[in-house]
Amino acid sequence: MADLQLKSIEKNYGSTRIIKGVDIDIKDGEFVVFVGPSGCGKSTLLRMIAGLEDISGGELTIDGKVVNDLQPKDRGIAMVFQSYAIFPHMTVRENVGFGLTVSGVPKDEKVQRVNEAAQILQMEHLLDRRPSQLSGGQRQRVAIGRAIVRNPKVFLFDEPLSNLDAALRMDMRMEISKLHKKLDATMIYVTHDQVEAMTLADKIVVLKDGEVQQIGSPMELFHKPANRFVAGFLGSPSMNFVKVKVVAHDNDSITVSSDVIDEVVLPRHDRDLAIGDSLELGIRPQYLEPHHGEIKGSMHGRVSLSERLGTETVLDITLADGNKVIASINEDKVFEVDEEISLHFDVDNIHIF
Amino acid sequence: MKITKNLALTLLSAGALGSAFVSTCAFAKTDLSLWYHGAGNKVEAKVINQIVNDFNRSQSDWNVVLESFPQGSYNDSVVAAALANNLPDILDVDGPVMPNWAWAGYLRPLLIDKNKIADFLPGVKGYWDGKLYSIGLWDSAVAMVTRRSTLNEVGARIPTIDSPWTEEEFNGVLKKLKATGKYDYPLDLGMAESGEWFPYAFSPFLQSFGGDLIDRSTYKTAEGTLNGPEAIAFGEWWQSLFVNGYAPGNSQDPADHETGLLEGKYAMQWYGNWAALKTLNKFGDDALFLPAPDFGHGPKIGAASWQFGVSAASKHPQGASDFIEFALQDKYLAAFSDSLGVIPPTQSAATLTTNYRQGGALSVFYVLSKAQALVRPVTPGYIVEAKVFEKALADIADGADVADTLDSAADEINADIEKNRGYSR
Amino acid sequence: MFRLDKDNPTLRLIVRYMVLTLIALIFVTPILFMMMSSLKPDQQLLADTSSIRAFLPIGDISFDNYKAAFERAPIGMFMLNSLLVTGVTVVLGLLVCSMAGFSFVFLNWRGKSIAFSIILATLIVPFETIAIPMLLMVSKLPWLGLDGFSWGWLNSYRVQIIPFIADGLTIFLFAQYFKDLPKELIEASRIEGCSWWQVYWRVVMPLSGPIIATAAILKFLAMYNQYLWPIMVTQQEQYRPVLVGLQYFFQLNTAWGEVMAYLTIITVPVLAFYLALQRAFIASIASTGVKG
Amino acid sequence: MKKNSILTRHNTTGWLFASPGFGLMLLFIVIPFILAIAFSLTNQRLMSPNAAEFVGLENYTNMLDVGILVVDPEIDASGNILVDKNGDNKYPRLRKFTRNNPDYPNVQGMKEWFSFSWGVQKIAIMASDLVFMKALVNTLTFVAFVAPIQGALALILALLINQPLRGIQIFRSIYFMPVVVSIVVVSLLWRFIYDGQNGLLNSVLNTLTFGHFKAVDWLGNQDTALGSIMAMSIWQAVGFHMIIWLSGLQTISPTLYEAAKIEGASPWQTFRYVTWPGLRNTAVLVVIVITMQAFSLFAQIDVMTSGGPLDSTQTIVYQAVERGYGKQDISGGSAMSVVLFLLVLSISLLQRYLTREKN
Repeated sequence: MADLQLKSIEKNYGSTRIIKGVDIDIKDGEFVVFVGPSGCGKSTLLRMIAGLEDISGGELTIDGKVVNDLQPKDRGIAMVFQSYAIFPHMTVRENVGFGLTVSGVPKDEKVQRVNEAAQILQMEHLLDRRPSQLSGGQRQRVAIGRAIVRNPKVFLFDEPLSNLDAALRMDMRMEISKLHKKLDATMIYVTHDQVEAMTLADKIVVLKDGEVQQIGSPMELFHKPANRFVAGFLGSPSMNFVKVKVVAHDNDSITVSSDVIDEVVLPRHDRDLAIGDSLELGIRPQYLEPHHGEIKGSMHGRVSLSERLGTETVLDITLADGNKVIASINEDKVFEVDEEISLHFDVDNIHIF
Repeated sequence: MKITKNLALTLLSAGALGSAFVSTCAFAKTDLSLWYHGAGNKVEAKVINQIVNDFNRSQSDWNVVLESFPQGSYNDSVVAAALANNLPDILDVDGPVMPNWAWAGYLRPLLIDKNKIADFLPGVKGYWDGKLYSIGLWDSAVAMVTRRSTLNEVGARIPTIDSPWTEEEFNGVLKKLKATGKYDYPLDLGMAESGEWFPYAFSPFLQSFGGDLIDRSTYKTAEGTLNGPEAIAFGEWWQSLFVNGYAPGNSQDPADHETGLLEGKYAMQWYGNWAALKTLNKFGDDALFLPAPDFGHGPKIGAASWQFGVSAASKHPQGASDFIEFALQDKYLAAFSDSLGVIPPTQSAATLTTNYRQGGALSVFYVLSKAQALVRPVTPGYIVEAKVFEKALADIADGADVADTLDSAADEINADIEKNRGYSR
Repeated sequence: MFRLDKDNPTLRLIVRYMVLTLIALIFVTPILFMMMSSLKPDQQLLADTSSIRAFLPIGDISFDNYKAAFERAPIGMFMLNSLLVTGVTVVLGLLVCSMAGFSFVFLNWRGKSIAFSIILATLIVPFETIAIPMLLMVSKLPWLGLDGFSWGWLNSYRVQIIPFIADGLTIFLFAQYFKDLPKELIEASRIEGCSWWQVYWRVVMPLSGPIIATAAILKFLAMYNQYLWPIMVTQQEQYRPVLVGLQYFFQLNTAWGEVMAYLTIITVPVLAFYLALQRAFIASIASTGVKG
Repeated sequence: MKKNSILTRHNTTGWLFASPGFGLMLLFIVIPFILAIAFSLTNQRLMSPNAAEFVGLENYTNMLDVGILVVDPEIDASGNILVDKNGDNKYPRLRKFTRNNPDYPNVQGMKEWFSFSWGVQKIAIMASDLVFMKALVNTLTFVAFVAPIQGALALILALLINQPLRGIQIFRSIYFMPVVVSIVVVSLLWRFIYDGQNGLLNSVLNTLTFGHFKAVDWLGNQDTALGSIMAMSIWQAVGFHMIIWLSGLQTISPTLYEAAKIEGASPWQTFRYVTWPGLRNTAVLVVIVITMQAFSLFAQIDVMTSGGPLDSTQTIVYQAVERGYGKQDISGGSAMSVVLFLLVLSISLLQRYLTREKN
């Protein structure tokens, strides 16, 4: 097991900059998830760590050793691909043991290690099958088995669950999580699915346009997003953003309001402000409390859609200025469409951008 | 590799002889390679093998090793080998091609006493540039093959060597034969055979008209000989054969060519002595082998068939020449004649043969060869001349304008001579 | 009167089969003619060509032509030579061409695109037009064999094999096929620790069955049917392949029955080989086709 | 790309993998071809004791030179135009102008390619190498007919054998059979079929027309010879292209056909809007492959007609071999090869341009 550092890592294709100086510190045994919208460079970054792409600038160290120029096999990594990348011409046993075969591990040892891996993944009964006889989930298992068997310092996962259906995805997610605990290995996991990121990660790296937006634990990112992008990206449904204007401020607090929101006093944060400046308030749907009728000190709007899911109710609300917000309530409450409502919130749960 | 092959060969010949001691001296012998064009022909192989074995046993210096080639691609094989400096010691060469190979430096003059071949038919002696480069073990001849009954039926005169058909007479016979309506065509010229057959069989017609492939006084130009008035007259006559439906044209079925005369589809055939036995067997006494018609400048037929020569690359020209000289014995000449039906080149050999001895069934060919034979132009340019002539005849047969075609042919031959600096060395 | 009922399924089926069979006749008759003729004496063979009898084994049927053909030429040796030359060329050709294709698709090297353009350009050079310069060249090439060092390649198996090992079409076909292989498989094998040779040999080639079959068959046909080149380079009978042997049958008097027998002898092995493998073969060609 | 590119750049490995194949192709195709180009600039002979000399583009000009000759009709003493028995104007023979006539140096030694009337005058297009010109035209004609016809027939066959019928594999393999037979063998066989007197084709046609068909000498007739060779070539190779089409057909998703069926498309509409668009890439491949094969037409000519009758089946490759090997004029033959190469190259570039993805 090993720790891993990315220092000012860059990737350029000609004059196009794909990765623009990324710094990440990954500790031994950590489960790190790279998350971001497609095209943000997360897969490229992973492939650079794997040694499948050249590093145009910066330094990548694994276990204290600079590995920029090392071939993939010399980096002590294993990788699980989105498409599984199982060799169709080999049995499961041969697939899992392939790395060992190639590196010339003695037969006895190979058999033993393949069996161990199969045991961990509960797929002993599949060992003599051909990939074409396996289901999607089973194939994913084989791919993971192939990674485990080599006993790598770092596991790399490239969107491993995105080809599975929803139910299976949840199962596999839990298995990977268990696996991480069992192996206590360093794992880097790329996904565009923020749920996977939140559930699996010790540490999340949010990427956008080749730049790191924020690094931190899931709850840190959830509660203290560094910027509007992170705030909007994590959490489901997404955070609501409401435009407001500064109407007053002093050393400790600022007062904002808009056509749709009554004046709110918020704790001051370190930013130069003048009266009349535009700000955006971020409120997660879960923290909006809808009430029938008008209530002072809240947001006002009209229900445009009400989805009652049983344990929760999701409301689409159109504000007076035409913008929309979403509110999610943890119980089955009835709001009629077109009903005028007030949305109450706690200032502690408000993010200012 | 060489040694094992040598050994195997010796063992074979020793076995045939039934005496083992011959092989004791085998290792002292020097190999001489011999190329021959007869692959696929069993009878021919038998004779040539006999000569090779006899020669190898007759002396202790040389061991001739035979390699046979299919005739159709023999020249290509030799040219390829020459380009690659891979020629054998002894090779056989088609008579008219010899000057080209000699000029190109593939062949060297034979080291054979000229007196030994004094009584050979002139056509088999390959002289070029005043030197003897090749010698043939036989000659071939072409005759107008038909049946006495066929000619009698239309009241045609049976020509003789001294009194061959004239052009008019010949055309008249064709016309009468055509008029009977009994035949697909009165005359089979053998158009199905392409390649060397054309200049070999048909250029004598041109020569009988007074033209030629090239001006033989200088060998530098075809202008006037191949496209002069005589040549044009020949061309017009040639074309008339096809226009009048006297002879099948270029697209003649090879099978018809082979069996047409025998099956009565054709009344006459202009063909060589090698097929004569077949005809004799079918028609017996009724068969006729007539001399070529005289188109004004005497009756002519082609001469010179395959001949043996020594390659310039040979390290042992004396041994190679010795082999050729050895092969010139009458018994071998007679053996070739008997098995292939070819004409023996000497009178003494002829007497040993079944068909060419005095009164033999084919002796007429020997007479024809002696009386009418004319070698094809003895020049290195012959290869191109032959190709050009072949195409010109084919085109004229297909209806091309005679004068223009012969002009083109003469131009092409002249251009070739010019490109080769007059084929001088 | 009989009316064609367009909606009658049985009738439509019959019409379809009739069309298919008629077309099949067009393709099969010349080959049938060859086989039947090989059983007939010359006289009958030639007489039969003008009627339906040409396709029927009737009249004076025997294997005499075959007997004569075997006596005329060392057919067994020619056949062995052909199979040896063809077999070795196909095996080496597949190896060399697939390696080149692999390099063009999966590896990234200086001069690659120029090299690939050159290979594509060679596709439009007919062999006949370079035969003579090539002959001049091979006659001067050096060789180090078991029996020592020598110059010139004529009269050998190598001169029939080596120049034809690599060809543009095979490289092109392999490259096209490799392009469609999932890239992750290559990357996965690199991560698993494969050298490039191992990627090629243990991963890519085992996945290339269809294209290997296709390329093998195309190359086999091209090699087995070689004609001009062997005539130029095999001055010794011991190295000649079957198609050169055909020349043995065109003497002054051509025995057409023997020719047909020889044609049948040299065609039937290929035909049998093809018919035995035809399902796999056609499937393999079909599966390597250009993807839409 | 400059720095740190060892992971995605494999100069050594790449060359190691490519060099056996690429090296062999350089040695055995590219170098001989460069030699051919070099020969074409000299007067190199196949066999000759004389050393070759550099002659520049002489071989090319000898081959490609054309000239125009304007000929006045013959007139009698009183100035009237003479007419022949068909009533056409009578013109002097062209050999008067082309042979040793110092007044017409530009057509010296040239032959009439074709001519047309212009008023009372006759305009003759003259070529210095008439046979090559005919070979060029024949080759282009062959390609122009064979490429589309063979491609279309192959497609029709592919559609036929793509039907889900019992035993269709048998037909599939029969249609492919000629492909595995050597073209030399095929050409020999077809000589019997095309024979003018008792050929199979004539007797079949005769039977089918109840004796009304007049036997045609297929290979011996200027008008039918090239067509006959085309037909045979198509017969021999169509199965191969059928399989390529078939592979293309099988990549078209069956759901598209189902959709078309639901929309009520006729078979032709289905072909026009579903099948054909799906075959685009296949079509490009088929056309290019057929074109290249057609340009190298040789064996059929060599075995069947040797270029005749009257040059109606001369082709460039046949001429190149005949000239270079038969007539020992390597330089002339090589020049033809080079011209052919340039011709095919420009045509395939043109094809690629015309079939490029438009977006």
